[in-house]
Amino acid sequence: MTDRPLALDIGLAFLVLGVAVWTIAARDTFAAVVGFVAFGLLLTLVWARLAAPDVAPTEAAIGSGVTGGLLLGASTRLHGTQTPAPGEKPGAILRLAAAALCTVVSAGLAAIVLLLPEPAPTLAPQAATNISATGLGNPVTAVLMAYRAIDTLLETVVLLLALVGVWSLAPDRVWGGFPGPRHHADPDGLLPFMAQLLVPVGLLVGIYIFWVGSVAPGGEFQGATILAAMWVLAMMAGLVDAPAVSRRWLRLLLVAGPAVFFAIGLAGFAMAGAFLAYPEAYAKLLIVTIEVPVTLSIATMLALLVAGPPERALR
Amino acid sequence: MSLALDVLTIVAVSAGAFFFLAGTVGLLRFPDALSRLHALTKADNLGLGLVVLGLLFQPEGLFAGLKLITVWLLTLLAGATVTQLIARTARPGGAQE
Amino acid sequence: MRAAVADFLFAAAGFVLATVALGLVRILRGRGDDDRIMAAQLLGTGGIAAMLLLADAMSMPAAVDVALTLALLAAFVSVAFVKGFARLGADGT
Amino acid sequence: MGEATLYGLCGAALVGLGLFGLIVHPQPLRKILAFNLIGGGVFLLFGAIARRGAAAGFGGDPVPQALVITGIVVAFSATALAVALLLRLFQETGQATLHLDG
Repeated sequence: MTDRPLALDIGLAFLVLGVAVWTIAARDTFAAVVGFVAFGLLLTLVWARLAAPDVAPTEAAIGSGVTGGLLLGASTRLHGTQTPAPGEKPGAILRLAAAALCTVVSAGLAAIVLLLPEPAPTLAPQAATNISATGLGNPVTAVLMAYRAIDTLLETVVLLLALVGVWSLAPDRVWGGFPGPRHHADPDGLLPFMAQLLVPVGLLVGIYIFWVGSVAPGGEFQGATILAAMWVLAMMAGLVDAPAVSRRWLRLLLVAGPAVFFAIGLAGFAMAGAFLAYPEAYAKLLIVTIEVPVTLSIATMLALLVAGPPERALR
Repeated sequence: MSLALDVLTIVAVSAGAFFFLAGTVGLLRFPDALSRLHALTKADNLGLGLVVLGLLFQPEGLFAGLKLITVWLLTLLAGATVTQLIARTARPGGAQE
Repeated sequence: MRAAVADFLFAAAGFVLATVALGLVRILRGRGDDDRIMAAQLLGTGGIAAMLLLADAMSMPAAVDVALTLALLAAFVSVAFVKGFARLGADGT
Repeated sequence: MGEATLYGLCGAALVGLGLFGLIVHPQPLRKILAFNLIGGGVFLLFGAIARRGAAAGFGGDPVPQALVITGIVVAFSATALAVALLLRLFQETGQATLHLDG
């Protein structure tokens, strides 16, 4: 590993910055969103270069993929409203001041990066020595599900609250109805055909990525996002309709993950003397018991966040 | 044996990289949308296909090889669909549909 | 020998990335939205190829799973692109 | 300079760039895009710190890496909520602007 990887890294860093500049500078919003999707793809490569194979698929799936799909949909819906009114454009002085401020912020952060302490502080050795107690083989999953499980529990709650927020934006007449427009299967059958091939493979890959997460890079967020993307794909191809948001089974599916997580967390008081503490003999079993419903709930939440608030009334 | 496999890897990956170059040049230089689509399809199908082929020569086990081929097939499927859908809206006469 | 192959694969990954980045010029000065979608598609394929090459060069087999994720999500985003593109077309723009 | 420092600097630049977009773009959707660029930059700073903490046979410190995974998901939730608010605003007023007199 001589100078070649570094040349690759320098090129990649400049590409990331170039695409980011384009995302900010593009005149057309749709073009800016295309730039953002490319940005996410390049960041995924950066995460691989930073030896973070758990973060890379998260960036690919959520940061670029699902966020990209969401923003693309929004940019086409808002097309034609994206030219700022004359009074809205910031003046030259404001732009200059903003540029100066942002340069200072970037320079400060750059100085911090250059002045980071040597040797670098790290929790990797502690993560390594305690990992056998969790029964897991992947340190990042161990952090998410054991050492800092409360972060992950709260994160599922954040997703749920965001979904409640999105749903509450529905107008009265479609309250509790179906999200998004109804997509009809293309009469020529090209998109449905592709979806019929892709969705089963995608579901399989999603389950695989989730399952492998206990021993190797992967895990519930990455797997859940793939499952969610496949569901939304099937909706867009017209294979299935989005469920009405007032369905009882849907709501149960959404709260199952956080509820099981919380219940096992409370049981930790009885079993091991602290919230979210696992008795060592059952740690792996308990973690898997949490992960399965959490993955299903997260997949449902992500898909419905992309689908948006209800737009069609219940009949 | 290992040397021969490495040589095969290098040859196939180089050929794949060449097709990526060809696809990009086509995308930049060809005058109309349909021939640009043709160039893009070349890069998609052959470029990634040859890279995957080259990596298959490196001994990684059956499951890893299966995953490599799945990546290629998924890309083919997505590429073919998008190409078809764009081609339908980008007729030589213009972009109206 | 192994190191030489790894070096070559690094270089190939860089080459493919540089090539498809050239295609990004198409996004920057795109003549239309279809050109932008094509360029994004090419970047997606190139990114997947680079990820596979890096997986082998860095001896990081998990990166193949990342490429698998990228391939699936690229298909998802492509469909969103085309759907949005069709909507833009329907608006008469 | 190792790749950790290089990508850390890249992250620092991204934060500034996104902040600039957030301030100067009047359109809310462009602000949401800029917000996500800032997020990407902050996550890269975490990534650089994680990479520097490589030890005990791990390629990086798993704690900041797990934080980034959590952060990406939370950033997505915020983006989805912001987009839904914006679309509702557009539905109500026929405009997608934060301009009060508009």
